[in-house]
Amino acid sequence: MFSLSEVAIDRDRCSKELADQSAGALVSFEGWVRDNNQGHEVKSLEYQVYEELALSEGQKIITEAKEKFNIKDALCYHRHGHLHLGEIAIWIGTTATHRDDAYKASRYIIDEIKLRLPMWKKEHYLKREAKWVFCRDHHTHVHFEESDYYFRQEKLVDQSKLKNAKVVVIGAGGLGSAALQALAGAGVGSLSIYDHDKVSISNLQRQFLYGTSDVGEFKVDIALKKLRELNPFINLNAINKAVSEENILDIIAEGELILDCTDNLRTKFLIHDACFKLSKTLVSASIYRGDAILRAFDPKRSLGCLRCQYEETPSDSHIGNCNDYGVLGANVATIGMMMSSVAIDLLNKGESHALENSLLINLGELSIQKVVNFKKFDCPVCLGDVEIVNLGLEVSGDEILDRAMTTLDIRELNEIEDIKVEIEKCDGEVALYCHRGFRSLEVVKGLREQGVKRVYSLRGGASTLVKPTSCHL
Amino acid sequence: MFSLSEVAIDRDRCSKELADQSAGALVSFEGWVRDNNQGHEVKSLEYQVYEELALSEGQKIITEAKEKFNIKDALCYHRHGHLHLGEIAIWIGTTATHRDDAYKASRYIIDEIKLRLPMWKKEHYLKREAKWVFCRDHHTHVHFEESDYYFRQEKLVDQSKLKNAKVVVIGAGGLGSAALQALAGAGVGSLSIYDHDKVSISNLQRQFLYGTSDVGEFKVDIALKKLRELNPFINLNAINKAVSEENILDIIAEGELILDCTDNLRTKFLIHDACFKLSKTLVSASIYRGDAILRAFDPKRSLGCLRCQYEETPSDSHIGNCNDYGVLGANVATIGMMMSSVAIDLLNKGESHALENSLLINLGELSIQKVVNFKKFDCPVCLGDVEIVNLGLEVSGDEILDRAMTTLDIRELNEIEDIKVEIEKCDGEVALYCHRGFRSLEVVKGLREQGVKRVYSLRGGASTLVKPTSCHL
Amino acid sequence: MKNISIHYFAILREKRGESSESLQTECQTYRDLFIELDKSYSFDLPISIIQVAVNDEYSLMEREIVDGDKVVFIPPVAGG
Amino acid sequence: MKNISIHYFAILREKRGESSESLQTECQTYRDLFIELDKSYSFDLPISIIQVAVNDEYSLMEREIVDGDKVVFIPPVAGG
Repeated sequence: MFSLSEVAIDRDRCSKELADQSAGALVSFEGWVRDNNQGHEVKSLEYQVYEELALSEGQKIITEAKEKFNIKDALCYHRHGHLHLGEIAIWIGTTATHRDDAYKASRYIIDEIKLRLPMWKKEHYLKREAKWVFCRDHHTHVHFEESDYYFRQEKLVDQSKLKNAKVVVIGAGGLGSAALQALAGAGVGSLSIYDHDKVSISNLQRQFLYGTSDVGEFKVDIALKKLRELNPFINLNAINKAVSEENILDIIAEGELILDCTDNLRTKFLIHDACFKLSKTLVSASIYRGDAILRAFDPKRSLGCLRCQYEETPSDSHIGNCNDYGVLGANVATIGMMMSSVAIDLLNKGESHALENSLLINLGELSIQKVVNFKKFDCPVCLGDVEIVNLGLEVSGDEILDRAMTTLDIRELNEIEDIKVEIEKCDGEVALYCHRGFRSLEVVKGLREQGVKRVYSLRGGASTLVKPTSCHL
Repeated sequence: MFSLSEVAIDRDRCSKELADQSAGALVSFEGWVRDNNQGHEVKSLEYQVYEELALSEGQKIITEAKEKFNIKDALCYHRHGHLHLGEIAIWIGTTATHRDDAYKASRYIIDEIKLRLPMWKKEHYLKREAKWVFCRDHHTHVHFEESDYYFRQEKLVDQSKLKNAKVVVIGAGGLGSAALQALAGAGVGSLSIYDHDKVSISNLQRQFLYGTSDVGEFKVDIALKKLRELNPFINLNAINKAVSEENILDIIAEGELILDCTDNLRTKFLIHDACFKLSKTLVSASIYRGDAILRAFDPKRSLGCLRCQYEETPSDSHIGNCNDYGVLGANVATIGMMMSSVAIDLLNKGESHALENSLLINLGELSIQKVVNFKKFDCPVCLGDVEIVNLGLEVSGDEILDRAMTTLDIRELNEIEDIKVEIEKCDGEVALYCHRGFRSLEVVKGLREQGVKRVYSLRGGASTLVKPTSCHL
Repeated sequence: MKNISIHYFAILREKRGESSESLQTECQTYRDLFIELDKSYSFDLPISIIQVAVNDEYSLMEREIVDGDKVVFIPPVAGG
Repeated sequence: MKNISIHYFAILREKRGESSESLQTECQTYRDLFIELDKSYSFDLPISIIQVAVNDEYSLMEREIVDGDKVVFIPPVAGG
């Protein structure tokens, strides 16, 4: 319940309204009238509200908090009228079985109220004239103007182009943390963020969106909070989801420009192929210690794609179990920031030197080498002629290793029912293989239609089953 | 204060103990006795404590919270004895100027208490026998290990070298925000930060340490808070002070490596000269739109200095009133991150390609050009032979314009008392000039000894008074 | 005998132990050259996923080596 | 007549309107050349604070121009 009150708030009465023997925690927040603000001594305060609007918006916030967090109840009283020093201006109480939910809901409600409630405050100062301020978040009653925010870049970019831009950033790790800060700061109007990891302690040395108190939380949740605090003038959309063959086209379709900030080749090729299929601009980077490759692709121009440049698509198992190679925050953030420079140039001018070239960046030697991309003229991917869905049904020999799949030879199994029996005996994901990979693909399609989800077909058949390579240094 | 109580806790009395007219927020947490636990219906509870141990550990937690967070006060009452359903088992209140600190401190205290307080709980159930349980919470509050934090860089750097390093970062703006994140994340053991600005709304698009709720606060205060949250294992020292001729040597003396992240030539040359005088390694960068120059200097090696490369020391008035040139966050943060890459290489290996070369970085063309530095063999600055103090007494004609000083011709004024009378009539800083600049320097020295602070001597005398140049594009 | 300069990128640099080198070679193509280098330095990566850039352009491994070429061998990089 | 390539850095590039250019010149030194360019493009900066890099090395403005030189003019930059 959200209420407005013209008389002093009684904290004990409020708390008792929330009494509940099944609750284990009450978190209450009280906003007090301070004797100073931004260096000026304050005597007293006057709050003025649009009652109807405030009541409906306040109630909405309480309802949202109940939906978002596992709480028993939430209550908020907001004072208006004339308040003296030390008086309670707002009281918020949240109850829950466990304290974590109570804290989070409490924080949510006060943050949203400060942001959304239509409320004016008149501060009576000791030494200067009283002043009405519109209460925009927190202690700073600054009236933020969008044009003030972008003042320092108004000669460099066409702000309306950035404001109208829709960018999808996949991966909110080392590259993503940096790139997201810069894209949000630049004012990209719509920013979608995909990640499915939680913040861990070993992330913090390089993923500067996160701090120690965020450990254990989902990255997208924290990223959303931090970026909203960084720039209130953009639309943010943070989704806790791993990209896959099944959802990649929908995800890519959301944006006009995609930033690939992921850390594995499987996902990188998936994003790349989907961008070419849907003709979306792509900025992609990868880093190994102090060395990075930065590339941009615009499928609308015939400048070649990543697959043009490889005889064979490299897989994560080729570059080994080298997740322990190590990376410095300074290096990965430099590259993430450069990705956003490239993205902003592409949004603003449609041009970047990263379009026709791959940039080999060596942060140890502080050098950038440009290598002109190679284009195969019959490359099906360049032509957008790639079947993403099949990517979801088929796997390569390397992927079988990467994903520790069980393999099942179906050359002697003629009946689909017999195959199902064999699959039942296997744990985890199962890769079916036949001689050439054609029949196994058909079988997998059939099984998927019957609802069997964890089956794949080995692309190319039995002869492509591979042994692991390693890259121990 | 941490207390134990055998009688019911009175929330209103507790809250009033924390009353403080300078505080703007009170967050209180109440732990209630629930009617069920892990599926069993609970009738009542009995808490048993080791009083002495609990009191000292509880007080320690409160003290830690006060050190870690910017709070006014913190109070905790813990019940023991027999408690009924719905009773308050623990009450924690934290007050602060701003709510963020109050929430964080509150959360810290309850998490630590649940983890560390020696406390047994006997649950009286409805349907089974009473049971003593040692109160250990789910580890929502992770205890971080330093080695886990640096896990991803252990193969790249000698962490002990970084841990023992002392770095001074001057300027916490665009370059500084980025560089500080990376240096803190890398684990530079002692990081001193100097700045004297407040966060403004137009900073946010590029200074990613700050957010909308920090507008109006001193940058160093926010930087300290954000970096402490980023890495709890380093010593941070944030000083709200402008560097000047008077304090630069003391500031430089604090570190072995200095990062110049300032934005004006006057300060840049001051830092540079002081580093050569005290033989400290310097990493310096400047940016103009998408173009930046990055340089490192090690005065211990004879590789030349910045003054070797100029016929005349350029001043801020030469490059004009061009504060409106604009800068993108993506660009300035890229350079700030590169500065920290260079700094980490210097701390770790004592080497960087930025030592002998100036790096001309063009983020539009995505290129880095290395220009070998030029060394004058008789350069006094290279030899550390520069009088920083005189820099504080003398100004150039350009500086007079930059600093909007009043000028005072003392050629006709023979008595120091007459000069003092004239100075009294002037506002702000006053530059005295004579024919050649020798007598005015002596007069300024004399006046300074008499406590007149705002006087300077025009180096070179009357003929060097200049007209402003402009750089309108 | 052709004189060329070779640069190594990322993990190849670490395996080689040098950032770059000048070399005299009688190999016909970059494929031959890479196979020869692999024998000395055990790059432990299939040649099919190595990119080669000759004089600042991506090229096919079959490209004929010409005296004075500047070549970079580039392994896949995936970190983020 | 000597053929040289000139690159402009930062604000000089904006004043010139080009990132680089090839030029034929009869100037003896880089000082002469800069003064001549300044006449065409009004750089509006004193030559005493302009740095010149010739063939990737900082040089004095008095350096004699040699055919084939690659030169960059660099103004002071101060933003941060």
